[in-house]
Amino acid sequence: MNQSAWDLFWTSLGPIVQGAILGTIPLALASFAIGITLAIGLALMRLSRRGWVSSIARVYISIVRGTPLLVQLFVIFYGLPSLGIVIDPWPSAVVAFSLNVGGYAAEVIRAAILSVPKGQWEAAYMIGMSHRRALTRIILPQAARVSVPPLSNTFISLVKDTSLASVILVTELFREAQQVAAFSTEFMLLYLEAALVYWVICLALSSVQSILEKRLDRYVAH
Amino acid sequence: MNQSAWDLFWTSLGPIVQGAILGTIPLALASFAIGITLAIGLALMRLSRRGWVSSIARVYISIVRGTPLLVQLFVIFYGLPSLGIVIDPWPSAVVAFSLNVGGYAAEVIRAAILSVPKGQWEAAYMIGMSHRRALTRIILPQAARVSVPPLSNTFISLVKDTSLASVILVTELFREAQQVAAFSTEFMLLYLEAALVYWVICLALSSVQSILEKRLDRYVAH
Amino acid sequence: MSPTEPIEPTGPPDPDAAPAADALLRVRGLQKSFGANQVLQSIDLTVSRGHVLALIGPSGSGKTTILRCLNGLELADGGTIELADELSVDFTTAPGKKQLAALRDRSAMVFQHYNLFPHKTVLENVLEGPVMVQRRPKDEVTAEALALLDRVGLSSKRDSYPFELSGGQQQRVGIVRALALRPKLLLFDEPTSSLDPELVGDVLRLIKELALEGWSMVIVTHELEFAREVATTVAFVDGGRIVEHGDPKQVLRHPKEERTRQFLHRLLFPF
Amino acid sequence: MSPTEPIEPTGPPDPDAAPAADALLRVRGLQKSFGANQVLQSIDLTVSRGHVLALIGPSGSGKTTILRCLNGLELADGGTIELADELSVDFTTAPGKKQLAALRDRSAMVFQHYNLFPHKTVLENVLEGPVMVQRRPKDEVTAEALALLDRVGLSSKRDSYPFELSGGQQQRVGIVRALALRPKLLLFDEPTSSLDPELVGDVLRLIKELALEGWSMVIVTHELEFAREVATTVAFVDGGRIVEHGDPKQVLRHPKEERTRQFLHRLLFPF
Amino acid sequence: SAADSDDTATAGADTSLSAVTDAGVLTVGTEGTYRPFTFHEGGSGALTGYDVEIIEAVAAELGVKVKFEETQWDGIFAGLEAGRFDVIANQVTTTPERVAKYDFSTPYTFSTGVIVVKSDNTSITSFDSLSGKTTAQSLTSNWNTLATESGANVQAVEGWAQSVALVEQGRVDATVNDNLTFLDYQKQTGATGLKVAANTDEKSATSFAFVKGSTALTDAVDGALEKLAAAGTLTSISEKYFGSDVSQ
Ligand SMILES: Nc1ncnc2c1ncn2[C@@H]1O[C@H](COP(=O)(O)OP(=O)(O)OP(=O)(O)O)[C@@H](O)[C@H]1O
Ligand SMILES: Nc1ncnc2c1ncn2[C@@H]1O[C@H](COP(=O)(O)OP(=O)(O)OP(=O)(O)O)[C@@H](O)[C@H]1O
Ligand SMILES: [Mg+2]
Ligand SMILES: [Mg+2]
Repeated sequence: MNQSAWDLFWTSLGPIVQGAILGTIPLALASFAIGITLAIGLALMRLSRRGWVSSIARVYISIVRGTPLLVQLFVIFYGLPSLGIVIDPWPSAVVAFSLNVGGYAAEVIRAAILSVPKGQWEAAYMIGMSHRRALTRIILPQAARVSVPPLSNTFISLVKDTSLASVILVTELFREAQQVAAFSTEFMLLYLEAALVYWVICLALSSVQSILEKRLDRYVAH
Repeated sequence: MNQSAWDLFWTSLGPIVQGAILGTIPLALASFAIGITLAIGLALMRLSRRGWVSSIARVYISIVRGTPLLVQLFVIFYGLPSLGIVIDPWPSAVVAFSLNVGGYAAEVIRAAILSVPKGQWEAAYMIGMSHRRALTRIILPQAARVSVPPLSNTFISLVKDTSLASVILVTELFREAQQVAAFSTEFMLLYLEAALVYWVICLALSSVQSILEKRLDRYVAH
Repeated sequence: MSPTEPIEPTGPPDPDAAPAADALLRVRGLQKSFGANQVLQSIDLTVSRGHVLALIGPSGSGKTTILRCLNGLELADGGTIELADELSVDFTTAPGKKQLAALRDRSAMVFQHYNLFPHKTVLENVLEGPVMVQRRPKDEVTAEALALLDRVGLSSKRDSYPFELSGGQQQRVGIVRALALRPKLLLFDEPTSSLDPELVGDVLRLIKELALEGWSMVIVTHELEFAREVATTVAFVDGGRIVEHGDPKQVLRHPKEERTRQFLHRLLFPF
Repeated sequence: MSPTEPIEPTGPPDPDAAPAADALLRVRGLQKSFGANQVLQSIDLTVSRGHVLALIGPSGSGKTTILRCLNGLELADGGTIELADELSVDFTTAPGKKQLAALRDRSAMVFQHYNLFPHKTVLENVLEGPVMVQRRPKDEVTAEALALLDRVGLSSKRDSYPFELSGGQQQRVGIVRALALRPKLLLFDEPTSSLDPELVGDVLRLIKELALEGWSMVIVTHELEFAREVATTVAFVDGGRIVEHGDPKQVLRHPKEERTRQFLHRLLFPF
Repeated sequence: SAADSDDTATAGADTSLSAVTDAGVLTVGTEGTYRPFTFHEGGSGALTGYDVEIIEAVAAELGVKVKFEETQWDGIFAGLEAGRFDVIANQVTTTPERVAKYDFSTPYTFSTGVIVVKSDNTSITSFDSLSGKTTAQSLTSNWNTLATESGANVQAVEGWAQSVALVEQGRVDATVNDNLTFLDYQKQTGATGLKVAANTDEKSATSFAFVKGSTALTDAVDGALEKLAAAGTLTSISEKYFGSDVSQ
């Protein structure tokens, strides 16, 4: 890399990292937290004995997973105003990404709940617990451990997907890189630089994942 | 929807479906087939007792999963020529998506291999099989069943991700929609139409998945 | 934990004071199907206070299903269950959740595979029911739980997690968890058949002690020696029916029915 | 399948014709550690042609590890294994893969959890080794396999998948799979301890028949009655050592060592 | 949105101007990644560019503040229709299709299109000679239409930077774009390997786009542009970016 490329790399690192800290990371964290809550609800709906409840959840999940995220963002930001619903860029992005995470994580959580041995439900009922309490105190904590690896994958995908938020006016990591690229026409260099920052974020996430797995492992059956 | 919107919908459906049939679907199928082969190799490397073999695979997987697919496409198509390697759009896309699928599916396959009970390895060794033959005849067929649901997710993601191939000049479903949209400026309508076609493809994939699961279930332990 | 000790939960009545006719559990015509498969044809059972009923029978005959119906884990299709003169559930008209819960509150089950909560310590496993569900004072329950753990030789393991215990230790915790609920009736489903042979003894000895103390129990078991020595009554279950029942020595040594004879023969002279 | 029938694989020698000194298996000073945990201290064993050695002992004492070393599934750290006058493996110098494979070729193992291949039919399970590994003619092996299946009463199940069989049936297929390999030595690791009690008999009877036919075997078992009746020698393993061995009646009825006595007492009088 | 763009339905209630003046803010949709028209100074500095400065001057003339919303081209018309902004300032060329759907101001840029090829390319000399050649075009620009009409085999790319990269790598024969874009690129990079093979005869015009029925706002902007032209403001902005006056 020649001198001017290095200079460009260093001067643009600031804005890109700032985009990550002010845009990408908070957007991903907020959407993930809300999305997981939604996913638990959807997973429980999928497991419901009432056919129509399960069907609603299944159709929702199928649509979210079967259509491009870009279109979902478009519909929420540019489409809803025609129904009189106008949401600002940031909330729109959070809504879109949360709905998306909800759809993907629902199946993960459902599988995790199903992976808890049936005997755990029985023991919980035996000591007198209601369905709801058995779920929250006995089943979900055990399902949590099983879900950590697939949910971290969902989270890593989410971090990268937030780059789409720029189409609905949210400034984040990738948008910053695009701006510099448009100015300098050095799009290759800038995109690589953005990739590097994404990679660092994902590496950090992976270490958090390992720590979490170890902690949850400590007291869960082997 | 008014008349002109309907007209636009119907006239653009042809090109969009054609984009799916000539672009999206063959691209996804080819990349998936090559990617899975690569993924099996990477999964075996990850399981190798030799530390450095495992490390190479781990770093590869981490890079593929930690950086945006868009950047990977750019590097292969626009970046490699500066090293004298010029690859045409279609092969570039297949290479990029295969490498990507390889990284994602490797972890799935690795987990599936680990999920086969240790006793199956022992029984295979006991009857005199080599490691290689035990793997191919005993372990992988059983791992296949476990991998079907997560691998179909990978495939569904791949189908949607192929829309990025348009940045390296490959014409597929989403590009066709964008082209019509660019002339008509009806982005919302066309994107929704594209989403519908993606959804149909994904629904078809899901039914193939169920059939496959049932077939593999028939002779695998419960 | 003898009947006079303070930690004794429900204070089972002195066996001598309880006449044989003082029925704690009375089951009449219990039926249960899974789809087209009628697993329980018509089950009649009586367990008197302080008595022990042992259920024996081949695999798939419905023994576990009987226990699960008694504990309200499974909803029977027909018949009645009467418990302790205070609860009578008629399954011909589908009973409400409340009645199933009432059934569950009065009995406690010990499972073949222990089913301890893996994410909770030994003590937490025992406290979960009395504190979280029954809402009894935590201090009182903790003292009681520790006394029970001490009695089964596991007070030093109070803060261990289940995976740190051997199978025999886990099953003893399972029994303590059941006792801490202060049930009127204890249900055991093959409590030793997942255990290493040398660990079976610890658990059987504990159950025998509880029987001698006057706890009322239903035990599904394949340990014929144990049934003969501990049970008040043995019932042989086959094809969803009670084929034969009576005094353990009579049923196990001189069965009247051919099917019982065959079953016992297979178990006693396997080769 | 008597020694005179054509399908008899290695034609085990007539037990009478084989003098006691005709050792098939000779193990000397076998050692094995997992990390810092020395699981086998120093194991000495001899099995004569046509004889049956039963290994008994508490959980974790190393019984399974002994079998796994004999089958080359585990690489011992020290000691020697000699088999059939034709193979001698010295583990003090790490032996090559070839020697482990040779060990494996001459013995066959029956597992506690059957370990049948779930994606293959019963017949395919049996043929896999002889056809795919030993490269014997498929027709010949199929005829032999069907005869073996017939003998264990499972010829009608040849095209069933393992999950369609009961535990006892699966284990009998496991035994047929081992026999079809024509091993010199059969290894059984608690072959009945995953089975429902009524299904134990079928498997034990089959093993007894094989013993009477003159197959050489090492069996890990907790079925003391069975060991007494079928084994030529019983060895009590504890803490990675053979604490005591000898005639079954002597070891099981009048053990010399205190540890053996304690172990047997726990098993025989559990409560 | 179909109803919104229906002239007669909203004719009696054109609040387009009063909404802006009441709020005191003119909200502008622009890409922010299209140099030299709309881009960030130094890549990450303030938003600037020819279009940006002109719309800022227009807003000043109207006595309102200006607020930019940056979005990708995909979302720009959808954003206008959804009321996310009042006007698009992003080198929007007027075409019959667009005129049917949106209102446009008077043009503020006039420029020629150029065919950019490698310096050693001799086979392309005119728009007619583009026939059968391969060009790289940004899908959404009118230059795409021009190249297509000239018979070129068009490869769609994301923007100017990628088009130029493909020409330089020899993977396409040419790209058609705004003369102004090419001049800016040459000035910035000192690229010597490229040349202009041909110019269009006619100049194309770009205007600000408004949602249909914004007659009052469009008129007000037209008035402002007229005053700015008269005051020489447009010329000076143009000379700042291009060294010549492209505003008329
Ligand atoms: N949840 C269920 N759904 C369908 N069938 C069931 C269910 N639970 C039990 N069964 C069937 O009911 C029958 C009796 O089962 P049960 O578990 O009561 O037998 P068991 O006597 O306890 O046998 P074992 O000695 O093997 O434990 C079996 O045929 C079993 O397959
Ligand atoms: N792969 C392994 N890695 C580490 N430790 C092992 C491994 N296999 C066995 N061990 C340990 O070796 C010891 C002996 O195990 P082994 O399975 O041989 O005992 P066993 O006598 O067969 O017991 P059981 O009756 O429970 O089957 C145990 O302490 C066990 O934890
Ligand atoms: Mg049962
Ligand atoms: Mg063992």
